[in-house]
Amino acid sequence: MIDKTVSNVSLALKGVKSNMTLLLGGFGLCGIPENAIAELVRLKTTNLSCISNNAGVDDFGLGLLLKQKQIKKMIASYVGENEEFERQMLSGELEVELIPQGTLAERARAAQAGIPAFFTPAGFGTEIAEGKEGREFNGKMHVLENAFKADFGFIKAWKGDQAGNLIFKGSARNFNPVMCGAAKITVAEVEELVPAGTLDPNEIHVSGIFVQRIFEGTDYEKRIEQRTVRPKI
Amino acid sequence: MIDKTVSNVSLALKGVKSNMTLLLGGFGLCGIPENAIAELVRLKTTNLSCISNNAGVDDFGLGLLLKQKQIKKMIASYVGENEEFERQMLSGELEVELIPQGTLAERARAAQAGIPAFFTPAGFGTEIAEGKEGREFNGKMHVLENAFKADFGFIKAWKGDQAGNLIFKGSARNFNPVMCGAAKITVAEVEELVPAGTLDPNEIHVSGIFVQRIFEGTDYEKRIEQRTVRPKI
Amino acid sequence: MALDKNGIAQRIAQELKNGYYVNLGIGIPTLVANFIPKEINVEFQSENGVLGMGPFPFEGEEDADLINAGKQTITTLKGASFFDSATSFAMIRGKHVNLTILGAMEVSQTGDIANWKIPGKMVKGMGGAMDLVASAENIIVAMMHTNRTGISKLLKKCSLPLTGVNCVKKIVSELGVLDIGPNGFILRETAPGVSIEEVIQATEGDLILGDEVHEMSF
Amino acid sequence: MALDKNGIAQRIAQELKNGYYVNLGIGIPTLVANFIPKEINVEFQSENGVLGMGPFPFEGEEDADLINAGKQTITTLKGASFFDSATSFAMIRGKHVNLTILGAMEVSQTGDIANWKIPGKMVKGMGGAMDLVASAENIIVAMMHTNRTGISKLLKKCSLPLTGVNCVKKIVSELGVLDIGPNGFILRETAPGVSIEEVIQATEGDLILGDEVHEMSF
Repeated sequence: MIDKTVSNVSLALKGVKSNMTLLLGGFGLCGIPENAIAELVRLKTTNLSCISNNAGVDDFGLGLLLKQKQIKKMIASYVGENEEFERQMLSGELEVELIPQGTLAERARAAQAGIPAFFTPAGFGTEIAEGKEGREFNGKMHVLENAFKADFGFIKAWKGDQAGNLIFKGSARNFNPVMCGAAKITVAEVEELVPAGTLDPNEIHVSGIFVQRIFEGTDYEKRIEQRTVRPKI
Repeated sequence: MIDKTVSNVSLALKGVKSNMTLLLGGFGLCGIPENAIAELVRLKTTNLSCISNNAGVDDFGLGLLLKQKQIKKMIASYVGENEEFERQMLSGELEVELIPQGTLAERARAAQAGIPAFFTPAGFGTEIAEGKEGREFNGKMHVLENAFKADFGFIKAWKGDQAGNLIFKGSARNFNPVMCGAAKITVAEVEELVPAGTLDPNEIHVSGIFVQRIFEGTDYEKRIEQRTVRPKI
Repeated sequence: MALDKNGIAQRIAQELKNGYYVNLGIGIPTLVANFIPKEINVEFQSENGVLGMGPFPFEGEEDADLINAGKQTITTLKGASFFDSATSFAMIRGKHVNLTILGAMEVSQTGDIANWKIPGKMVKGMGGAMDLVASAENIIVAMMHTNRTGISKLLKKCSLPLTGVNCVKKIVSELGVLDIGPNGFILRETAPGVSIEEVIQATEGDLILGDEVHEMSF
Repeated sequence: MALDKNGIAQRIAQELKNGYYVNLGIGIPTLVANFIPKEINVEFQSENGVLGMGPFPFEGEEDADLINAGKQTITTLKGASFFDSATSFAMIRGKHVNLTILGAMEVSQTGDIANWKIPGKMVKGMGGAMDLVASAENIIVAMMHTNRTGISKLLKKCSLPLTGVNCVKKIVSELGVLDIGPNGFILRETAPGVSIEEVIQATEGDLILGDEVHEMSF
């Protein structure tokens, strides 16, 4: 067994520098790498390019990095719910590249899987396809999209073991598995870290081979963006 | 819940006709859809194009279809261990297209995922790449490969539920998950069929949306090709 | 009288067929789930990685790890499954999701849709909409026929940046049901109490009357 | 004296580094697993969907659902995981597997390898070999230097259909260890009792002597 554990978030983020490109898992505030983001805030690394489906809210998630102006460029599919983001974008301080959510997922998966480029129908005929190769397959136009390239990937899982194997919970899975192994170094933080051999090999969502460092995170807030309920009847 | 259950293998294969293209899961004899193959033998459909990593052995797996000369074309990555196959291939009775195993898996996954084509480094500079587009990415040459197109996909899983959700066991998983949803109709046979709600949504390997028909198979032989053991000490 | 949001949702619910996997966009489309006929089995897919979505949780039972694409807390039903985002869009791109219902700012008579960006003003992003509209066999748009100042949103040509081209099949607005035909919008149904003339007035694009334009029935 | 198969495997095992994920081909490469130094942690990947492969099972404990890429019954070690074939080749193509060890019928001095087809005679297929050689950063070939009639298999140019081009980095044969250099094979080590002259004789391709050619040590 190849041991991937590091003892704390500071060791987990060793080597993170300004001007790097980061991949960050999560959808909205669900399944985001809270500990890694908190450490990035402490490190004050700047000029970061962040690839993540969303950009957090004003006071949580990637919003914390935006507030400190650590992000130079945001690559995302949806960036609503964040006033500071909107301000920085409209003022031109923040570079923003919006890409279709499925293309975002597939470009990460392509990076993980050694597929340098693939065709997708998403965005053909829109400004997203400008400057990209278009090609017809089965009577339908498609756009050629490239795999992401990133320095670090920050992943949040539910359980993990020493070997870096990961299991996710509910919809907190989202972009996390596809971003594992898509950057040069993948750092996974988990709610519960267990010894190798504890997890059923059949139930593992992501194999440890895609993870370089793993640690047990602390103080998860797991904030809910839209608390919607129905009355008990 | 959308119920995908059919009561037997005969209903599961309704609509299978001669000249069709089939995707079949399994690696060697591990995780092959034994019941579907047995039914194909009974149906005596001919001129089939079969996409499967291997072609079985002389008296089991796809070898049973070869014996009855039901297969016109075999698309596989490795076809050793089968004398009848070799005879039919060398005599020209059987058309054979050999493709790299990873490309086979990815072409199935592409079909499942609505990706019509992708670039892979596998096979560049070899006869496999002849007539295919080559392109350089990151200083390395790649080959453009297309998604498979198939009429039926035959899948074997360990457990499944009414909704078509599947769980595989050990290395019997192999090509089965990536072939789900890659053909017009995906037929899953399982060792144990349980009511919807029985399987943990977090532990499902393939969502029922990729499966059109599911049934509980019978009389699994699960033959071992190479029984390798070590002495108890 | 023009339909309200629930009315639009209720009319769209009639388009659902047994065995459909359905992706509901944010806003009016979400309300469609409340009007599914009992005799019909459908499953709702949420592109953040849930199939078999159920209603909102009972108060106190919210789970931060279980939300829909609108970031709302949800529940799951029997037969549900969770998966990653690449698999989710495999379902969408691979046409395994049968029907997509989403909102729009503008739709053109050739089926183009714009719903993700107002240059210089609102740029929230397309989320999964571009994948959904580029892939779905069957797309129904739930939208208001005109904006607040009465200007039509059913146009000859969209003025806003596009989300997808030639993809919308059907529109349900507060005024009626329209299909996209080869020569423009085709009016199929009018909302209760809305005249054909009112729909014509509210539609900037070419509008053709269907063979038997009739009032919606619920 | 030339090495036997176990000797080749033992020498290759010295190339393994702590933390390596390794894919072992069928034949001699499989034997490498028997010679891993105790102080080193490596994990074996089998392209049919197993990471963390262990030794063969004890008699009576074979499981038909647990085999390796050679279709042999196996076991798994702590920290193992199972996955589908697309994920397996994501590991390979994505360069997550650090080292590939495989057999060859021919290798050229530019690193081309042929190991899947003898036209008109043997056509078993490439299995995962084409993906492995096209992707791996580090490829070691375990092979016999010559065929049974003494004809060299280390060539200027392969005569058989290729499996991959410019990909082999290192060869361990019964006669020695050779790297692929810009101008041909580079002899690094000789097998115990084998002379440099013998290696030169057995190599059809251009052979350059490394800086310090020495005998292998075990």
